[in-house]
Amino acid sequence: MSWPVKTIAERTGDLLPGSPWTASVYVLLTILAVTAFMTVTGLVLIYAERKIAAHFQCRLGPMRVGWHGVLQTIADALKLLLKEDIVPRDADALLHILAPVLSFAGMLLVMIALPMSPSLQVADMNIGVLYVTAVSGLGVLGILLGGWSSNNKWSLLGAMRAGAQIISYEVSATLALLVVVLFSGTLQLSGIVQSQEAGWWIWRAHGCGIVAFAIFLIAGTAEINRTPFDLAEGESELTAGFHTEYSGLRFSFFFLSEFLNMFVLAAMTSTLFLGGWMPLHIGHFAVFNGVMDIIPPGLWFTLKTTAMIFLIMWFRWTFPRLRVDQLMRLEWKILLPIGFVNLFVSAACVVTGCYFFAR
Amino acid sequence: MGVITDNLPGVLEPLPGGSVLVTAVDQLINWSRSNSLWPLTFGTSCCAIEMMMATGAARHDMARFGAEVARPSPRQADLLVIAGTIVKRMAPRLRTLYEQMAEPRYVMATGSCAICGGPFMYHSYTTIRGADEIIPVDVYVPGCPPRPEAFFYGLLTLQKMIREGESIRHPGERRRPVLAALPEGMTLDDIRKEMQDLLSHDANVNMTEAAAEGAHYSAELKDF
Amino acid sequence: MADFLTAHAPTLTHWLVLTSALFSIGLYGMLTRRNAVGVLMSLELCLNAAAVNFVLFNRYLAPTAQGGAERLDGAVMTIFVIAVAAAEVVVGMAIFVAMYAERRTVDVTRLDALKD
Amino acid sequence: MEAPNLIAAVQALQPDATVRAQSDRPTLIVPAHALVALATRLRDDPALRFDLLETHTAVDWLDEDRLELLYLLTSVPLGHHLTLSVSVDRDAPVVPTLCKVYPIAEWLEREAYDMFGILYDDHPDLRRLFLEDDWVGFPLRKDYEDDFMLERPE
Amino acid sequence: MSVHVSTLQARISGESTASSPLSTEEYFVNMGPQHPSTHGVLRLVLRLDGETVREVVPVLGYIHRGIEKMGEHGNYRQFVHLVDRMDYLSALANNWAVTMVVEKAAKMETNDRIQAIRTLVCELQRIQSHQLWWGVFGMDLGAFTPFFYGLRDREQICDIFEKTIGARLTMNYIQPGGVMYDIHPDFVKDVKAFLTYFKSKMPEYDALMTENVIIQERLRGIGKLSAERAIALGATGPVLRASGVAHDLRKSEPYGLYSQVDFDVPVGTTGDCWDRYWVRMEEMRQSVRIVEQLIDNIPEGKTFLVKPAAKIKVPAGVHYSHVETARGVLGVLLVSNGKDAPYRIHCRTPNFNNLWCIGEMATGGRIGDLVATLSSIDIVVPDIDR
Amino acid sequence: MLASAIPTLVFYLLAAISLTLAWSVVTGRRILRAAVSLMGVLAASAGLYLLLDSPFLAGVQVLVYVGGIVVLLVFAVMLTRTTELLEDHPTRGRQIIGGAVATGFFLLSYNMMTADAFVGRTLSPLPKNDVAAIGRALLDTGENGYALPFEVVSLLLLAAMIGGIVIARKPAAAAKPEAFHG
Amino acid sequence: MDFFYVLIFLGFSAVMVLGGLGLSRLVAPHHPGGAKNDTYECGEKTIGTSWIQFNVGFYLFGLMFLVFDVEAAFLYPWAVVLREFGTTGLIEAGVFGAMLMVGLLYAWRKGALEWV
Amino acid sequence: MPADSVLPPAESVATPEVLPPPEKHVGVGGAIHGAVPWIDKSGAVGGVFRAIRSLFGGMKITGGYLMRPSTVVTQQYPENRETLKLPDRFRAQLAFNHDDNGYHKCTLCRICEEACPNVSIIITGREKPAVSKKELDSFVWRLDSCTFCNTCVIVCPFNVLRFDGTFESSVYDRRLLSYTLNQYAGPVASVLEKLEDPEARKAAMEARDPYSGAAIIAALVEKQKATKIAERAAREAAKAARVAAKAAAAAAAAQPEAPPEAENVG
Repeated sequence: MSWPVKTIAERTGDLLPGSPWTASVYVLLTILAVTAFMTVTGLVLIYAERKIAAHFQCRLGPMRVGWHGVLQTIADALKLLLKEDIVPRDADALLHILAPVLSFAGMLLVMIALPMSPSLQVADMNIGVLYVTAVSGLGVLGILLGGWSSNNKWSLLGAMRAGAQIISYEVSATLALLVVVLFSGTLQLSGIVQSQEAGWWIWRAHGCGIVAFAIFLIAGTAEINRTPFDLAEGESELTAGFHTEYSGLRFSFFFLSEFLNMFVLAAMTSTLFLGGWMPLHIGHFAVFNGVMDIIPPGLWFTLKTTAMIFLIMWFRWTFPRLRVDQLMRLEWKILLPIGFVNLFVSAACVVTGCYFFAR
Repeated sequence: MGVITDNLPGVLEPLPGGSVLVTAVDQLINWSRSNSLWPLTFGTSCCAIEMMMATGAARHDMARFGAEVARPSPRQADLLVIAGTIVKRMAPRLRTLYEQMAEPRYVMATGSCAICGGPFMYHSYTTIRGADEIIPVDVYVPGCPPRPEAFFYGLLTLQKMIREGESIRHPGERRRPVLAALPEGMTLDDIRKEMQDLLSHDANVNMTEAAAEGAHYSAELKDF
Repeated sequence: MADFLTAHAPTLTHWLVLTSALFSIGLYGMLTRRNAVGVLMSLELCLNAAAVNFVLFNRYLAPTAQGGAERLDGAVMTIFVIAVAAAEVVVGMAIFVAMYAERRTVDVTRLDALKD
Repeated sequence: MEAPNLIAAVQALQPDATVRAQSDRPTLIVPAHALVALATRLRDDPALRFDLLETHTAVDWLDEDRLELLYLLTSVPLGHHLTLSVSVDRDAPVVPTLCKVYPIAEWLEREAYDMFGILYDDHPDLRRLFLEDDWVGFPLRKDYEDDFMLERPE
Repeated sequence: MSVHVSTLQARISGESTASSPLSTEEYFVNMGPQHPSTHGVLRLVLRLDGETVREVVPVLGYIHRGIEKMGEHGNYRQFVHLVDRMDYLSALANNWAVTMVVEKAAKMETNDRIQAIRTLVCELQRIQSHQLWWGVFGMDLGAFTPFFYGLRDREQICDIFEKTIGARLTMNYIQPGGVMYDIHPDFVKDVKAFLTYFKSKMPEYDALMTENVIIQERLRGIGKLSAERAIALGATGPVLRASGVAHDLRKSEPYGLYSQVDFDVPVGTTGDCWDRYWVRMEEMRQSVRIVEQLIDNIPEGKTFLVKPAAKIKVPAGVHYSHVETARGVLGVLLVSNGKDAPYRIHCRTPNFNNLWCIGEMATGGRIGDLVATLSSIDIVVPDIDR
Repeated sequence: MLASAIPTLVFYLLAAISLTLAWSVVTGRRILRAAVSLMGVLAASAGLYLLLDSPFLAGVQVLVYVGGIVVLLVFAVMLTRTTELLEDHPTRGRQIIGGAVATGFFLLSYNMMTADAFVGRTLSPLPKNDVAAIGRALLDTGENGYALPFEVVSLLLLAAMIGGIVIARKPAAAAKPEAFHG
Repeated sequence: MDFFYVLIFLGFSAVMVLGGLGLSRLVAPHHPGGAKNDTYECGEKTIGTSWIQFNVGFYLFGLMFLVFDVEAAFLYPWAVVLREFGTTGLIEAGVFGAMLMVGLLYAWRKGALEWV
Repeated sequence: MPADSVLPPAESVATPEVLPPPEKHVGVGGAIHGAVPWIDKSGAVGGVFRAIRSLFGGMKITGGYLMRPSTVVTQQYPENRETLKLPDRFRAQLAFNHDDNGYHKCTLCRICEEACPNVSIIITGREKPAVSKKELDSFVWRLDSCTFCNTCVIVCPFNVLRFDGTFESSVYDRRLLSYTLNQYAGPVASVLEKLEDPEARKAAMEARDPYSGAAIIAALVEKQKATKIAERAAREAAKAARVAAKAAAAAAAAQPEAPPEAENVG
């Protein structure tokens, strides 16, 4: 079966010639919806991280603000808003302000391209995958500028580490992503989801899919600076890394983008490798596929993303941090060659048509 | 406080219901501040084990209060827990750390050393006899070191203080910073003198009332 | 407002003015910048303006009669320009970084003087 | 090595060393100028092998107007101990450094300089260890005075 | 005379002018006094090249309280509680060191029960200290969860101490003439329960940290210290043993009941961070062995053989004795002039010596290695500064 | 109505942004701010590509220029900063020469722009999927294909990579520190 | 229309951050001056300048990344149309990738992949 | 090295740069060497798989705890105040052992005051005793400076003091941390019990506010300041005398030795 795909952008486009006011209201509503979604996701993720971390560690986590601490992150957010915003004397004030904007914009712009369900996607670009990789590169500029403009040695060290780390791992992430592009033959994210109707790429593409999935997950975790790759802000080494001099709301923008980037990574992983909102379909077993279709696609997407987020959190609360040279070795000497070989093996698979349920 | 909150009460309070609104906003602000006390990872000696480690660990779990987000940078921290002895050499650094925290900032002195020098009060040529000679302290938690529960009691005490403050009507009323900064060449004695001035001017606690409050304090705790 | 905008929709000339202005600014920067990195940045401006022009000509001037617009030669050339720009930056910056490591300056005016 | 043999062996190396009474470990009083040579021999002599400077500190005998420097040596492989005692003038306390023989002495001597004002000849990096560079006085001397210090009320 | 007195400023600026500014990318960074991985208020001035540590200049004194000076103004019993605050993670062993030198000098008698209790609580505290180190070590390497598991298990020993001693950290329990209290009636039961519990947790420690490939990659070959250099630099405790020198006072100069129990001394081979990690992990197992052997065989007897308020007088002379704390040899040098207060008391503290080795260990590594090395020598800063 | 007005509006917006930022790239005294401005110009150019209906080019522009070249420039600025160049004042003579050359070029090209060949042209139709079209053009080995340039680009990149490494490492190799990690 | 949203959200994110900062400035305390605005370096005064010099090694990673980034830009269209070209496309990209692998191997052998 | 060094010539102190290696380091028996069998078995491919397995092993541990909420060990302090039982010996607050009648047993022997290492106990006697010769006025205990060393409790011959587990004593002002432990000022229990008339007992007792210690301490500090000023004057006089004596002695000596030239001492 095929899903009725119509993104919000297209709907706005339909409205546009007729009545500019309807269209404007539609755009505004979209902005509101994305803001609400982002805020709620951010707050929920931070709360979930704290609770899950606590239970990994035999403790309870936030308990006293609201029922089982559910209002904890709201209190934190409000406090951060009411906290003083310090710009160090020797800092480059303009870039100091610009850095969180870039970091935040990089995250937000990726978010509008994510297909969360057949009709829940703000903009479905025909270069979707390329767009996501390109725009997420803004984040690294935010971190670099933030570290530089703070005029602090620890910040600068953290920024340099982060810069080198993120750009390095972007190479591997791109190679892993290309595997999926190869198999699905399109850059459009909705098209990639659509192409997984007969099975998810993670297992449909023989070993290539699972290797690409692993590489993408590792590289993605490194790109969003989470343990075991949290060298940019490794507390025990660089005090707070690139955001050492950031306080109040500006710090919270970094903080929020960090968590939402985790969501973006999980959503991208599930879109590319786990079929996005596509239910679990196995080939042409109509009965099984029919049963799976009962669960709405939005829920499928949420489930997969949640699972990925949980996995990333699990990594964080289990593993120690790598050393910076090991991190680089892992990327350039292990992941990159494997990724390259994997890409060409996949290309061979595509050319020979040798994968499960080939169309 | 900021531009709005400085001018807000004067504008709002004459309006019907304005006073209630100010109070409600005040409560919201205090609620968020008191429930989100991120400590600075700062500890000098024995108390640090109990204050930063044992309280954070699984048995006692500072996270229940939302205070497990220990920030290594003072810019992002709200709460400076002085856990351990402060000596002459450390005192200006402690002052700097305090100055570099973003406002509003709160200080807890835990353990005898931070309160008055404790075991090192006499015959020690370096120990500062009380962290409040360096920076304004909000809450004192006695013990040597205090057990983790005592620290939580101190945290509750601090939360109570924040909640009862009027952060809009009287912002900064809680206390005045002793000095805006630690200028070059300022000695310890200068700080101490200024601190004493502060104590004599407007930090005079009514002893009888405070004593009564202290005595009945445990009973009130249940309402937290 | 909308009428005004529709009336002044950009034509090829508008586009060309824009790109050549960008190019001129880049040229100015190349001639006035003392910092070698700054010179390189100005050069990037020029290259970028040229790359836009490739697409522009592809879109406006491709002989449609032969179905040429379907071919996107200009776009392909733009990608090549970007690749060349990247290669140029890689090598250029490497030179500057090496120069800096040896002479502690990336001032092009002083680099001349230091030549020996 | 047993204490009497040890003392005899060291006295063979340094004939003018005398035994310090009232000490629970074998302790020899040696002149300051012989310190480095003696320590080097004590460390390298295969029968003695005092390879570890366990600690070094000083005692301020205010009444006798001297500082007594104690070097506690231990032999890790042989398991015996020896203490060297050197006396210096309180007003001009200069002794040669043992840094070259025992690297740990660098810090121990800096501490002794910090606390007693003992000057170590040829020390590579003699500066205060615990106190600020501009500290006045040497706190562990018996006649140290400091307005900051509180006396315990009786 | 070549006595040249220097300052920190001269030390740092002298270095930077010595190396030409045109040929280097080196710079100085303050690590501490407030830094998460310096475990207190240690300040390390690092000379870095990129991320490579070229030199470490420790700057001490941020918690120097003059304990030795204070000791001269109190009697012997009053000095005991001050050493609690030196190496607070092995407060009992510190108490014991002072007690031992006073008892030895004043020729006070003890009995086997006292010694057995002292040995037991000290070994429990060694486990406790190593548990805390394990957790903090994990945190310094970026793994947060070990911290919680380590401190969770540490609380079990804290409970035992609270019951018997009445304190969690600063014990003041081992006194000249005995121990402050007899053990709590539940002590034996609790300790046995703890041992059973802890032995089931050790494999988890191993699965979480020891066997983890990242841990091993980060520790192997980092912060090496050869046996010869370790002795010459005065390294002590696990740091010395990790370098391959089996020097343990519990074996070489047994005190307490250590001569009556059977245990091994874990010894490393290369003296890298991994060896130090392994030595401490193994020491926990050995301490469990010691406690197991003693817990059922505590002799009967009194636990305080002198009147608590009695004045202790020590004959004039130089007295020294040392114990093996969780971090190495703590020696107390007591110079008495026959009065009831020490004329001079000096503590040879293990962390002082171990920190001195950091320059040798960390130079040439990266910042991450420095943090791992610093954590692997398990410093307690107040013990260095006293 | 609105649908046709929006691209026009966006064009002028982007033109204004890119010209302003371009000016600050060449005159900004803080070199890192200039790099950030350059990023703005390049991002605006990506917008221009979108207006020309070439989303793939816009993506590549952002990917390579903004995410790559600017990052490399920022890296290089961090590596080669000296206090003297924090404020980069061109001399008056250079300003005059530069201004004259730039203005001359602009006037010359303006003269050509208003030539008949460029006036009155309209947009030609586009293939539906520009990515696929570009891909076909790149891989096509026929006479209209770019297969050879495609391969030559890889050689170019290889050369740039090796050259960059050789050049940048030269001074570093001279003062190579002893290997610590085996 | 899709990209219209990109523009909108680009503006929106700037508005959100700057608006948030403005709001924060209105409601949060703001008392700059003194030690508060000094650089934080673990409580000590900074030694020397904070804008420290970095090793050239950092640049090498940027360089490698840029080259691989350009490569990715070429591989995207390749991946989309590979099916149409079959083995030819595979070989072309194989040669393309092999060139870069040679570069990677060179960097590897030269030690450019070692972190400084 | 300058020529006037006190050291013997260089060749006699030839210090080897590298220490000679000791023959054997193992000085004690029973040493075990650090080879870890399950890790040191290496092999290229096996190593990779073991590495990956080790990562999963760690995840199994943490995941296992997540899956078993019963392993949560957190005690929720303010909520569990009712049930929180501290061990009997826990030292959190010093308290007087009052007997059933509320009488104390302090005889003012001041042994605890002497034994306290940092003067956290300040005992004042009544200036006008009502019944017996020595009567307790206030027994001030400074919670702020107390080190909880327990010395006062064990030295007390009359079992007057005990430590109890009341740890909730945070305050906003540190002056509130000086407690007066006795509930009343007056004679010891044994004396009071001899008074048969309840009115007479009541007359001998005078209630004490638990927070009245601050004033006493303030007075003490003032007194201490005064004595310190006096002492300093005395000390300076003595020092001047000593310096004068030394100068005289130096003048008496024919060839005064020059002090060593030390740069920048102190």
